[in-house]
Amino acid sequence: MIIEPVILFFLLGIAAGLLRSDLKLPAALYETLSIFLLLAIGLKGGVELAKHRVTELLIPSLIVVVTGALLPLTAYPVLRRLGRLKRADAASIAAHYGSVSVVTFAVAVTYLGHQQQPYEGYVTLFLVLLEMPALVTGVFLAKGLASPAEDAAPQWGRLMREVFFGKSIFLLLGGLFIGWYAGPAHIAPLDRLFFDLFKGVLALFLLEMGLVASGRIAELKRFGLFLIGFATVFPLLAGLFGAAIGRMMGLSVGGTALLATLYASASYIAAPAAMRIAVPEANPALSIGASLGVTFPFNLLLGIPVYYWIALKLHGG
Amino acid sequence: MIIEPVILFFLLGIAAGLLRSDLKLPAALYETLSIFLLLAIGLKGGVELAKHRVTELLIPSLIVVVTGALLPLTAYPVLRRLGRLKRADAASIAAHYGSVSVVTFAVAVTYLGHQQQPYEGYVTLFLVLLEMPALVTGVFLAKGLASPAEDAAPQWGRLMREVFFGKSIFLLLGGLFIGWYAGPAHIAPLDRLFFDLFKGVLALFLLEMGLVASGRIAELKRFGLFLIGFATVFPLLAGLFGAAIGRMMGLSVGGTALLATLYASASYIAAPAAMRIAVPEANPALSIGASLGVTFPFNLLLGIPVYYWIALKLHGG
Amino acid sequence: MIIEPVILFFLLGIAAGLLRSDLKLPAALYETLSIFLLLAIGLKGGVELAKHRVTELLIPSLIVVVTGALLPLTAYPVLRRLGRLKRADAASIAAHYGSVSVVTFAVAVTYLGHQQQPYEGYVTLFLVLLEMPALVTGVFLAKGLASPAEDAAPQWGRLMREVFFGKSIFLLLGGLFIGWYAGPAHIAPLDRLFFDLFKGVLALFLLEMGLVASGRIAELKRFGLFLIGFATVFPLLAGLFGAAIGRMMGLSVGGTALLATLYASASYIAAPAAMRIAVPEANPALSIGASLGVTFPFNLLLGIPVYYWIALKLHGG
Amino acid sequence: MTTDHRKLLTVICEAELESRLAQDVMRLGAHGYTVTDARGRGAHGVRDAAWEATLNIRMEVVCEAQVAAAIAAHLRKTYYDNYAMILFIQDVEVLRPEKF
Amino acid sequence: MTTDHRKLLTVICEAELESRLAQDVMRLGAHGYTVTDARGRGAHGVRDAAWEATLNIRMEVVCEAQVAAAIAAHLRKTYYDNYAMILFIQDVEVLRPEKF
Amino acid sequence: MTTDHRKLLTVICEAELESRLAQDVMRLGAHGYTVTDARGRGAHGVRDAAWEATLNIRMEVVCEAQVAAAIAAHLRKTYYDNYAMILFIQDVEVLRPEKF
Ligand SMILES: Nc1ncnc2c1ncn2[C@@H]1O[C@H](COP(=O)(O)O)[C@@H](O)[C@H]1O
Ligand SMILES: Nc1ncnc2c1ncn2[C@@H]1O[C@H](COP(=O)(O)O)[C@@H](O)[C@H]1O
Ligand SMILES: Nc1ncnc2c1ncn2[C@@H]1O[C@H](COP(=O)(O)O)[C@@H](O)[C@H]1O
Ligand code: NA
Ligand code: NA
Ligand code: NA
Repeated sequence: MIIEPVILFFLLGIAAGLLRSDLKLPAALYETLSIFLLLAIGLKGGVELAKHRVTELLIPSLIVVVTGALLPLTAYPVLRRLGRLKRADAASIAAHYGSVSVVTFAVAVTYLGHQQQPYEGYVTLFLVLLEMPALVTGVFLAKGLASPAEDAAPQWGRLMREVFFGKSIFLLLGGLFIGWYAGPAHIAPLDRLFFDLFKGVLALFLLEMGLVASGRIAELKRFGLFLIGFATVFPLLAGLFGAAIGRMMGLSVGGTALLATLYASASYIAAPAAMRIAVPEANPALSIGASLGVTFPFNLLLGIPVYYWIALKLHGG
Repeated sequence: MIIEPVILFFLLGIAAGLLRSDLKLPAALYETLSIFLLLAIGLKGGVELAKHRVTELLIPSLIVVVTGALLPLTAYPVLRRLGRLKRADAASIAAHYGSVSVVTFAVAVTYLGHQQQPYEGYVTLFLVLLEMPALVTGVFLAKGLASPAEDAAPQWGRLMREVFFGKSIFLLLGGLFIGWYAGPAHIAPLDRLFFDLFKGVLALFLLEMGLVASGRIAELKRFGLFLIGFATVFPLLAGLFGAAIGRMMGLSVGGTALLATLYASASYIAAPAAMRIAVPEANPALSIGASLGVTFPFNLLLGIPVYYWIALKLHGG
Repeated sequence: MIIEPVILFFLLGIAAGLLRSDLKLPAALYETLSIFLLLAIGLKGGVELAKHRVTELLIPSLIVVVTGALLPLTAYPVLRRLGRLKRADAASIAAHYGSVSVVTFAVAVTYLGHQQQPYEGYVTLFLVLLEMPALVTGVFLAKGLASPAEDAAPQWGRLMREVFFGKSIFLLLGGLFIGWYAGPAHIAPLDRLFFDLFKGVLALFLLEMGLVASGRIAELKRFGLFLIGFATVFPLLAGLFGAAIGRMMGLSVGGTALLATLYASASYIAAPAAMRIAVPEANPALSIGASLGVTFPFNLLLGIPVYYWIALKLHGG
Repeated sequence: MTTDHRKLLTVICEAELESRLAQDVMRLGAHGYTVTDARGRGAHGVRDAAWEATLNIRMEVVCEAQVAAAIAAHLRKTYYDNYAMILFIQDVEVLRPEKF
Repeated sequence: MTTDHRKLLTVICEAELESRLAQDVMRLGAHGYTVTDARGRGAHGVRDAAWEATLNIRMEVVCEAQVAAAIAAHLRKTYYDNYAMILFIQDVEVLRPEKF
Repeated sequence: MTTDHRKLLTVICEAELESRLAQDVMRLGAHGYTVTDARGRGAHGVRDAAWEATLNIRMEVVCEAQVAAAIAAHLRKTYYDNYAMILFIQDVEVLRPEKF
C-alpha cells in the first residue's frame, strides 16, 4: 500500500526536524495555511449542510455532543489514577483528547477520497460541535463544580470567548454559515481557491506540522511511558467508540470512519489556547507533547486506516 | 436577493472584530493579498486595453481626469463650512474621497459578473487615472497655491514619488503594462494564479478588511454625525455624477456602474500614505475613519447595487 | 521577439528598486515563494524520474557531477590571477558559479515551454546534483587540502549539514523523492497548487528578485570592471561547456539547453549560506553582487536564449 | 532641551498573554506600551515561534517608578508561577515627561 | 577587554517614517541604526499593526551623547506634533567605541 | 518586592548566526535569551531584510556581569572580524535573580 503524498510531506517535515535541517516555514505562513484550512473545511461542510433540513440533523447532533462529552470524563480518571498526573494536568489532557484535530479530519477526508469512499458532508458539523464541549468539561474537571475563588469568575468570561470566538471555531463556523447560506452555485467562484488548492495546502501545512511535531518527538522521553501509551491506546478505543456511534446513527462507511477519526483525534489548536487561559497551572508540554508528538502522527500513519477498517467491518465489509 | 459570498466574508470579519474574537490575519498576509489584487486588476485591465487603440481612449481619459478632479474641489468647501473641519483635515478627507478604492472596484466587478453584465475592460485605466490627481489637489487645498515655507519643497518631491511610485499605483500600472504588452495569449499561463484565484483572494482580503473596519466602526461615535452623514451622502452624489459622466461618454450599463463606483469610492491605501507625507498635520483617524469605517462598508452593502440601478435607469433599463 | 511575462515581472521589480518606489514584498512572502518553487521543481522532477530506471541515470549523473566540479576549479585561478582577488573571495565566488540557480533553471523551463521544446524531465536530478559539489570544492580552495587549525573541524560538520540538509537541497530532494515515490497519479491532486500556479508564483518571485537585484545593481560600480566582466563571460563559457556535455550525453535540444543553463547559472541561495559558514572571511557583497546583480539578470535576459541557440546549433538546428 | 527620568519595564513572555498584559499595564497607570514578536529560551525550554503555542512577545512600558513597581508586582503575583515570563527594569531619559 | 560608554537612543513611531528617520539619523552623525517592527498604544490610540496604517517601528541608535541629543532635538521639532512617536535615551557600554 | 542587579547584553548581527550564538551564550553560562528579527545599517552597509542574506537578528541576554563579559569576549574573538555585528551592555534590575 502506497503512503498518501500528503503524509509524505509530514514525514519530510519530521525528517527535516530530526536531521536539524535549517528548513523553517515563516510563522505567517503557518497562520495563513491554518486560516485557509479552517475556512475551506467550513465552506465545504456548509455547502453540504445546505442539502439537509436542520431538523434532520438535530438528533444526530445531540447524540454526538453527549457521547463526545463522555470522552474527557473517561480519560480523566485514567490519567489521574493510572498516570498519577496532577489534577490540572489530567483535566487539561482530557480536554485535549475530548476535543478534535481539524487537520487529522482533513487527512481522513483525503484518505476516503483516495479509497473513493463517499461520506455524509454534514460530518463537518460534528467536527465543530465536538470541538467545544470537551474544553468546558476540562475546566470543570480541573476546578470542580463549585468554584469558590472570586477571581476565577473573569476567567470564565475569557474562556467562553475563547471557546466560542476563538480563531478555529470562528472560522469553521463562519465558513459553515457562508457555505450554507450561499449554496454550491454561489460558492463556485471561490472553488478555485478553497477547494482546488485544498490538498496542496494541506500538504504544505503537514510539512510544517512535521517540523513542529519533530520537536515534540525529541522530548518524548521526558514524558514517561504511561503518557505515550495513553496517547496511542486511548485514540484507538475512542475511535472504536466513535465508529460504533456512527454505525448506530446510520452513517455510511465513510461517515462512520470520519466520526471515529474525530473521536480518536486530539486537539492541538483550540484546546491548548483554551487551557492556557482557564487552567494555566497545567503544564502545556504534557498535553501538547501527547497530542501533537504522539497521537497526531499515530493517527496519520496508523489510526486512520484502522478506523476505516473498523467502519468497513461494522458495515459488514 | 442573496448577499454575495465575498461580502459575507467582509461581514464575518466585522463580526470577529465586534465580538472580540482572537482571529487575526498576519500582517504579511494582508500585504500579500493586496499586492496580489493590485497586480491582478492591473493585468486584467492591461489585457483588455490591448484590444483598443490608445487614441480611442485619449478623450475619455481626459474627461475622467478632469471631472474626477472636481470631486475633491466640491468636497472641500462642504467639509470646511458645513463640517467646520480644520483646513488640513478638510483637504485630506477631500483627497481621500477624490481618489478611489481598488477593493470597492473589485467588488463591483464581481457584482457585475454576478448580474452577467458586461463592461468595458479599459475602465481599469480610469481606476489608475483617478487614483492620483485628487492627492495632488488635496495638497494644494491644504497648503494653498503659493507655498512660501522653504522646507515644504522637499516634501513635494517625496509626495510626487509617493503618488507615482507608491505601491498601489506602481503595481496597478506595472500590471497594466505587462498585460497590455504581453496580450491574452502570453498572459494565459499566469491566469491560473491571477484570474482563477481572484475571487477567493478577494474574499480573504475582505475578511481582513472587515477586521480592520470593525475597529474603525467602534470609533464612529467620536467623529460626530456630520462626518458619518458626509461619508454616506457624498458617495451617493459622486456616484450619480460618475454615472452621468459614464453615460455621456457612451459607456455600457456595466461600464457606467463601474465609473459611478469609482467616483463614489474613497481611497484608504494610496491616500492615507500620501497625506501622511504631504499634510501630516491632518488627523488620519478622521479621514480613515470616514473612508474605511463608513464609506467602504456602505458602498459594499448598499452603494454598488444603487450605482448599478442608476446605470440601468440612465440606459433606460 | 516578445519578452516573456515572467521576465517583465523581474524588470518591474528592478524598476521599482531603481525608481525608489516604496514597493516591498514581506519577507515571509519571499520565503514562502521560494519554498513553493523548490518543492514544485522537486515534485515535477520526481514524477519524471519515476519514468526511468535508476541505473540508466547513473552514468549521466556521474558525468554531470565530475564535469560540474571542473567549473569552480577553472573559475578560481581566473579570479585569483586575473582578478587579483583574495584567496577566500576567489574561492567563494568560484563556489557560487560552480553551483546553480534554481530560479534561472525555472525560467529556462518556462522559456522552453514557450518554444514548445520538450526536454528530459530528469534534468532536475542534475540540478540537485550540481548544487552541492561546488560548495565543497569552494571550501577546499579557500582552506587548502590540509586544514591544520583544530577549530576548523566543527565548521566542517556545520558545512556538511548546511550542504546536505540546507533548505534548498532539502526541499528539492524531498520533492524529488515524494514525486518519484508517489508517481503522477497520486501527485495529481497536488497539481492544482504546485503545477498550475507555478508560473504565476515564479512571476511574483521574480518581482521580488528584481527588487533585491536592483539593490545589487546600484552597488555595481564598487566591484570594478573585472568582476562584471567575469560575471558575464564565465557564464557564457560555462554554458557552452554544459551544452557540449549535454550533446555528448545524448540529451535532446531542450535537455541540452537546460544543462547549459545550469552550468552557466550562479547560486545565490545555497552558496551564500554555505560560504558564510565555511569561509566567513570572504566578502559576501562580492559574490552575491556578481551572481545576483550581474549573472542572474544577464542569464534571464540574454543567456537563456543564447544557450538555447547553442543547443539548437549543436543538434544541427 | 530638558529631559527627565523614567523607568523602562520590559516583559518577555508567552504571546498568549498579550491582550491581558495590555489591559493590566494600562489599568495600573501606564500611558502606553510597545510590543514586538520574539522567540527565545529560558526555564520553560526553547520557544521557537514556529507555531502559535511557542510564540513569545516582548512588551516595553515607559512609566514612573512606582507604576513600574506596581506592574512588576502584579505580573509576579498573577503570572510568574504558571507562565513563561521574565521582566527587567531600566532607567531612561525621556523628552516629554508628561507623556509617561 | 576595554569597554566605553555611549548612548542608546530608542525611537518608537509610525512605520511610515522609517526611511525618513534613517536618513535623518545618519545625517546627524550616527554610524548605524537597527529597526524592528512593533505595535503598541499611546496618546494616538491603539496601533495594532493589522494593516499598513497602524504599523509601528522601533529604531535604535547607539551613538555619542551629543549625536543622541541632536537626533532627539531634530525629531522633537520635526515629527512630535504630527506623528505618533516616543523617544528615550539610555547609557550603554560598547566594545569597539570607534564603531559608534 | 526585592530586586537585584544584572547585565543586559544585546547583540545585533546577521540572522545566519542565530543558532550558533544561541549555543554559545548557553555554553558560556546564560540561563536564557530572547531573539527578535531586525534590519538596519552599519559598517557592513544596509541590511534591509528583503531576503535571507540581509536579515538581522537582535539577541538579548540577561545574565551576571562576568557571564556578559565572557560572552562579549567570545563574540568579539569569534565573529567580529567576519560578520556584521554590534554588541552593547546595560544594567538592569530583575525580580527573581536566581533565574539569570
Ligand atoms: N536570561 C534570559 N535572558 C533573556 N531572555 C530570557 C532569559 N530567560 C528567559 N528569557 C526569555 O523569557 C522567556 C520566558 O522565560 P522562562 O519563563 O524562563 O522560560 C523565554 O522564552 C525567553 O524569551
Ligand atoms: N508609555 C509608553 N511606553 C511604551 N511605549 C509607548 C508608550 N507610549 C507610547 N508608546 C509607543 O509609541 C507609539 C506612539 O506613541 P503616541 O505618540 O503616544 O501615540 C505607540 O503606538 C506605542 O507603540
Ligand atoms: N550605531 C548603531 N546603532 C544601532 N545599530 C547599529 C549601529 N551600527 C550597526 N548597527 C546594527 O548592527 C548591524 C551590523 O552592524 P555592522 O557590523 O556595523 O554592519 C547593522 O546592520 C545594524 O542593524
Ligand atoms: Na477526540
Ligand atoms: Na472617489
Ligand atoms: Na553554475
